[in-house]
Amino acid sequence: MLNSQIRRRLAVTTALVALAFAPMAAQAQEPKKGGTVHVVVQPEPPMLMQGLNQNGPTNMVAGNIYESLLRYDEKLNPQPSLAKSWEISPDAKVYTFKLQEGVTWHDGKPFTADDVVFTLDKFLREVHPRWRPIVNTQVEAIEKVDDLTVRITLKQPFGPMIMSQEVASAPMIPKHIYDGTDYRANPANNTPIGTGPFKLKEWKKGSYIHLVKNENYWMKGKPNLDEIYWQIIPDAAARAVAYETGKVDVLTGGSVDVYDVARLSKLPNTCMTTKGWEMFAPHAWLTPNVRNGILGNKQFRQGLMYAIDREFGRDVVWGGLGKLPTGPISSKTRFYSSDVPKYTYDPAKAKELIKASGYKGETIKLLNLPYGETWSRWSEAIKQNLEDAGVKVQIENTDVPGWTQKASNWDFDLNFNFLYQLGDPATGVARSYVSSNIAKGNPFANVGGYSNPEVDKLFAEGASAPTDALRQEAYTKVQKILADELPVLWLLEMDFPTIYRCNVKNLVTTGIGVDDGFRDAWKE
Amino acid sequence: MNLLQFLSGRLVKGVLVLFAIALLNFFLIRAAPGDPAQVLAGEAGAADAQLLEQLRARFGLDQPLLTQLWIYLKGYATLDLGFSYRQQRPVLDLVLDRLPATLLLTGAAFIVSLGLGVVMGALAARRAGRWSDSLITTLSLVFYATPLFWIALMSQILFSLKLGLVPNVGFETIGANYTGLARALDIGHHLILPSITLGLFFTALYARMMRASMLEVAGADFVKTARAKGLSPAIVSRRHVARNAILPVVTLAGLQAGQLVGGAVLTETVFAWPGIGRLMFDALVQRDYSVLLGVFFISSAMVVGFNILTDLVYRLADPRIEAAS
Amino acid sequence: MNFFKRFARNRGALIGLAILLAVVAFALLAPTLYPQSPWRMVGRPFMAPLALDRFPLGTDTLGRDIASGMVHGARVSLMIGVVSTIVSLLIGVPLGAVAGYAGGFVDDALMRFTEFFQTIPSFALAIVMVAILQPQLGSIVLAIGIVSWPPVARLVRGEVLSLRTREYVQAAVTIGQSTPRIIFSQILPNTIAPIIVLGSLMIGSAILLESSLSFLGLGDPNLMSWGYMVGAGRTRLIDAWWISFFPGLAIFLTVLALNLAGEGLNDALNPRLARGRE
Amino acid sequence: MADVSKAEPVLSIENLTLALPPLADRAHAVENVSLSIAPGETLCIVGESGSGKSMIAHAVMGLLPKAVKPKGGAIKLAGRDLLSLDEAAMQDVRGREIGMIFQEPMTSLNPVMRIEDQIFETFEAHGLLAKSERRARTLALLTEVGLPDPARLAKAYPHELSGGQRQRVMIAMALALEPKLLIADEPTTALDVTTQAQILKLLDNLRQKHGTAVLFITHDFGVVAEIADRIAVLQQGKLVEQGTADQVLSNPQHDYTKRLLAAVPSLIPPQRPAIVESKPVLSVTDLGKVYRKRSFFGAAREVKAADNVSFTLAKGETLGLVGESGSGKSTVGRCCLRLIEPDGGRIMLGDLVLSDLGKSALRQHRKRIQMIFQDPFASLNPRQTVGRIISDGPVAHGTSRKDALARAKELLELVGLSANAVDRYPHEFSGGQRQRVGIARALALEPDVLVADEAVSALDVSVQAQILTLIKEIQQRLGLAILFVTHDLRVAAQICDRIAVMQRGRIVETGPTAALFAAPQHAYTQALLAAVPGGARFGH
Repeated sequence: MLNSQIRRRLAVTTALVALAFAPMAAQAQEPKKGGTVHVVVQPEPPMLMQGLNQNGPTNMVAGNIYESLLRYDEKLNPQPSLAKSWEISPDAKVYTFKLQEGVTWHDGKPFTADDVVFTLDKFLREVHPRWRPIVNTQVEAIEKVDDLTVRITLKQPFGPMIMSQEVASAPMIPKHIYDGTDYRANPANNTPIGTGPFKLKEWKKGSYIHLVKNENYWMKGKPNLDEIYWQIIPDAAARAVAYETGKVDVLTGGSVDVYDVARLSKLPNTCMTTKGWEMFAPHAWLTPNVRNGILGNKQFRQGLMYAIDREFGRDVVWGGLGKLPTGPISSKTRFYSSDVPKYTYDPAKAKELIKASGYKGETIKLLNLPYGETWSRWSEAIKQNLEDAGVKVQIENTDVPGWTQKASNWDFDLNFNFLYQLGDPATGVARSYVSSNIAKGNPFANVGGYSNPEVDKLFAEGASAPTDALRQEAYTKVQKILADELPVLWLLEMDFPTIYRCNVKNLVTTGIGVDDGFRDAWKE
Repeated sequence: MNLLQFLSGRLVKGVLVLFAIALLNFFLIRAAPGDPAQVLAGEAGAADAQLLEQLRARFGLDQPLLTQLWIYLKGYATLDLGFSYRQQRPVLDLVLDRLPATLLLTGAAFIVSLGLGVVMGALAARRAGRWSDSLITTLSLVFYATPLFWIALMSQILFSLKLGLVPNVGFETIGANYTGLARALDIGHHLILPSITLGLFFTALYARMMRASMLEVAGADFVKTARAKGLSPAIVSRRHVARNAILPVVTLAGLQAGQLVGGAVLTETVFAWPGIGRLMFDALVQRDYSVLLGVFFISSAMVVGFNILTDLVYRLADPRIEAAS
Repeated sequence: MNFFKRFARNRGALIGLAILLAVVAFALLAPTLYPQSPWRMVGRPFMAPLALDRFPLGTDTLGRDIASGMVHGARVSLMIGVVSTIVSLLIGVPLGAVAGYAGGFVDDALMRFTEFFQTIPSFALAIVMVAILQPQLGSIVLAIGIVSWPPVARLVRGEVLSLRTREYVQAAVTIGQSTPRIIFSQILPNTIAPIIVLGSLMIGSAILLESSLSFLGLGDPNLMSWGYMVGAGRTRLIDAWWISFFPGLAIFLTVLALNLAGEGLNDALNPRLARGRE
Repeated sequence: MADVSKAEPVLSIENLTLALPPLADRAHAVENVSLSIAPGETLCIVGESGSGKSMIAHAVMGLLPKAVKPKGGAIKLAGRDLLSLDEAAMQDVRGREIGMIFQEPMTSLNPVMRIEDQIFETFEAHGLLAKSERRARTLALLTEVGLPDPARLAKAYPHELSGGQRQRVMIAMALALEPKLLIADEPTTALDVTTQAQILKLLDNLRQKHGTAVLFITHDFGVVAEIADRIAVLQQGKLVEQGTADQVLSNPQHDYTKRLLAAVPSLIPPQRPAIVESKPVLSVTDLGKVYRKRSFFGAAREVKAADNVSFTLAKGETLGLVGESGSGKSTVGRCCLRLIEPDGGRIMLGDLVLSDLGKSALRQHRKRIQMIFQDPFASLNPRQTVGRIISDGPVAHGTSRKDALARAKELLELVGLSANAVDRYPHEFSGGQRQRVGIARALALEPDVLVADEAVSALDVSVQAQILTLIKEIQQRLGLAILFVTHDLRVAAQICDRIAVMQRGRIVETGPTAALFAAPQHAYTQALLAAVPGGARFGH
């Protein structure tokens, strides 16, 4: 019964997906060929070999060079990319991907199922921290069926599997270059070879990365643009000025100070969008270290939540961008539930709760996230909020490695953080709350130390339940519990607006946004 | 002592200084919290213990400290400044890539500030007590007291954004594909703002120094001799006063070379100038030890080299040195 | 009394002293003038100066009163300037004195050491140190002190070296005074004047250095300093110029005042050196 | 001496008054001074420091410091009033019509220019001679002033020349355009006696050859006697006496002139009581000290400042250590106190081997040998009171401050100052008074031996005489042994019982003063004695 239902739904999906390009291509205007687009990238990516590095800037540039099996639209529905179509078996354990025909690597070698198997079974299993847990715990086998068909067999149903083939999570790596080598020391890492619409022409360190059109791209007629320059400008204000003076055409999310967003988006011929972040749906919060005295007290944590003026944070610190979250799951992604206890800014109530919790004036160390000015401002505002409620706070500033070390070794009282939801609560959300993920050494694990068997159980159910309805049920429950217990203090569903010249079209077409590459973009 | 002895003496001293700098930097950076593996893992947005271990083994971070130091020093002796796993390139390549930009920037700033400073200081001294002296003295005080980054930002906004006279950031117009003279002009155009901003503080410094030095030399006996010969004031002040007064300024300028590299960190960051100052700051933020150490080393070597150069200039300009040393 | 007369003859020095006194007065009166924390969000963000009488200098990105930040910042900037200068004096003076007095190998070794510190790009070293020790008041002061001492050591050494051969110091040797006593009673008192002058200039440099560090995000997050304010406001320079303008101006004026006063002190303390002013 | 007939004067200064700035110690640097110089004549202006003699020279040259302004009178050069000329006209006068030589040969030449370039300039400034001629003329000039190898010297830089050679270059430069008047401002004061004698001789020869008038500024009557046709004596800016050399030197009219002349020490040693033979208080044996210029590579340069120096000093005796600069006399003096550590040899204070003592033992025994320094301005700590300066010594050796201060008062009176000077600071005293304080400091420790290092060289003659008398008195009273280091043979003649002559680190001759002056044995001693200026008039 169930199986047939799924099959039918999938069949429909596949059909819809196959048609997906038609409406896109038929959009108001016919794309124009040619042209150069200048985009800022910040900071300079350490490397462009996306299999080995998934830093934000790496993804942003490498998304044009590498491709994965699937893309995801703004509603997070899977779309074909290197996989032309796919099928999921009725027991939700076997995934079969049909590959595009006539795809070649940038060096001219054909792209085949061998590459896919090598990538998913060997390369990424060894080096990719996001794919590794999935492939090690959920996957039974990855096999080549024929040159253009790959089959993945799961040990048990795993809902997020279909969401895991995004380009940063599973970029296809050329087997003929990497098989049998020391991946990280392979000299080819400097000259990345992918199947994507653009190729690396030149990387002038500290200055720019120059990508040019892949003439042999498998999708006929794409890409539209001739070249892309990724400009490296380290100072946020200088980036804003560079846009104003016409030196760059696109300011990617987070590349300018939030205060500049409003000003810049009012400039003539300037468009702004917050789309393209649905897959990642960054969720910002404060992690209380529940091991540390008073922070283990639920009442105290609730007091903190009432003390923080989250609206001020959004409106003043983040320039009005984003939405106040209600719980662990972003309202932009799937399985969100609004049926949870809510917190509003209420200093009086905060004082009351904090007093009742038995707080005796100990100093709370607030570890700031070293990702720029805005986060510092937010720390300062929250510090002031908490002090107004009678809590003594001391801000600690550090650099990225310092933060990583302190966060991953649990050396903090309150820690700022923001995590990607990765399209599915099982991969992007559960990791911060389940007790099995309390481990030192990873700043994105459950660093606060919250542990609740009930929550563990519900997250496990959510991951492996065979239907979305069942999954939703588990997730609704867990959201309710967490919003009451506050293992973390959710502050903001963040928006990272992309600012660009209006004559750059089709810039953001998927739920991954600019990171999915400029395949469809064109310039008027 | 002849030139060769002098040079070899200075070189040996320079090498010792560099050795000490290498040693200091190595231990300084090792004392920092966090290691490169954690940074890489942190920025990847996900990390597990296995990844961290893989990375640490790659970086040789699992070796004892002394072994790491020994490997590091051995490498330096052969100009192998290590390998940046973060950028997947040898450090020397990275630094050499960026070095020309920094040399251009600091060189231009140095020449501009020294030239301008000497001329301003000399003018002020010749007109000591008059309004032009007051103007120059006041101006140099103002430059001296203004924060470098502040000037950088202000001039960026005024000259680039409001007046549109010069580009605000970068080394050249990207994508313009200029060649030859056009390219040189384009780079020169980009160079104006950063080099002047960086040079302003030093202009002030040299102007003040030159003025004081001129006034001091003006009281020297040989100046009286020159005037007693019936030389015109202009010749006295150019040939006798300025030529002697400039010597301590050159010495100071040589000593200031290190500060110039330091100032380049700020300037290059604000103006997105692709030089080693920025490479250094980026490397620091990213805890790319090998690059940071490499840049430290190269910039110190630059300063040492520069000091030798100014000593050499000084030697040529002042015949007394040979006898004294 | 002669001292003040000579000092007052330099008009710039008087102006500098006046500015300095004003800054010090603001710093001392900060808790009276603005009893609330300068971090407190008290108004709408981005209010221009004089838009409301309550905020003569406007408000910043979070709606904090800039005037309050300025007076509280004066305390911090002055404190960091003075304390770090004291730190560098504490390193530089003994080192220079020992090098200058001992001469020979000790002098050589200590001067190589000093030269070594001068060769390292000092601002870069300050960045490294603050980053390694984490940006806190202590580490900032220490870093500034550590990169600023070489000129002190060189000055003191030079002075001591020339004083050491002075006949009154030789006389002290011949009458059998002990070395520490000679250094402390015969030599150091005579180096005080140039040290005071240098010190006043160094406070200015220290304030500049601190503001540069803050600009790069390496300031103490719990202290309202001018450098922090400039850094925090720089991204809004175009449409909310006042946020970084006023603190920037304050840094500039204070450093300028210290330099002017320093020159005046120089004239007053070393009358023979104050030439070229006739 | 030149024929000083009634020719038209080259220079005549009429009622010249120069005003000093408002806060100076007197209103006028020079007041109502009238002088004139005939062609070929040498006029010496004599006076002690601060008398205003240099100001006159600078006024003639138009090179007065900005703060000093001519207030009245005229300076006429061949009838033309120089004070009324503008800067451009004055510029033309300088070098062409008046040449000038300064006191300090070490600093009077531009250190970064070649000698020939500096001479060329003189022609260039006045647009004289073609380029090729300039070179020939330069060489001729350098030859004329008696420089060896002029072709090579012309290419040299000033630091490669000795002091005497530099002063010759200065003279060549001043005479390059054959000016009518040569102004020499203390041109030999910084030179050793033998060099001084040569330069004076050169100047006189040139004057005779070219008929140049010379305005010679000096404080040294010996030099005056050597070179002057006429003499003008200046006291506190006022001209007190003027006349021919003979008149002034043999028959001075003004008290001040008389006093000055009387203060010039004679070269004839006075009769001195014989020293009672006793065990020496200080004996130095085979003292050696070598200065090495260190260099990173290559051979180090060595200068032997003391080479096998031996001498003894008895109680109550004064031994003069005499020599020119660089002879090592000061080094030897300081080695005796171990202010400079000798390389070898033995220094004994009575039975105590001073040269073997360790650091702390040395400090204990330092009080037995004390020193009087040369520079009265540098030898007292400007930040300590006189009382403190004198009492520090005894305090360092365990006396209480109170007792030491009481003793300091007695000592001040002993050296001719009032006891209440203890509370005052050194800058409140004159040079001579400070030197007295310095002597009191040395005496405070009741030493056996005093080393006086050029103790009177920095003082004006009149003060010099007083201090010498004081030292003699104290020696007699306390029975001190004194090692008197000096370059001035006149002073040595007056105060020393025995003299040791040093040359390049070695003692070349020793003997009782009278015997040594009467019949010098060593060629160097002979040369030294012959070079003392004014020897003919003051002394023999």
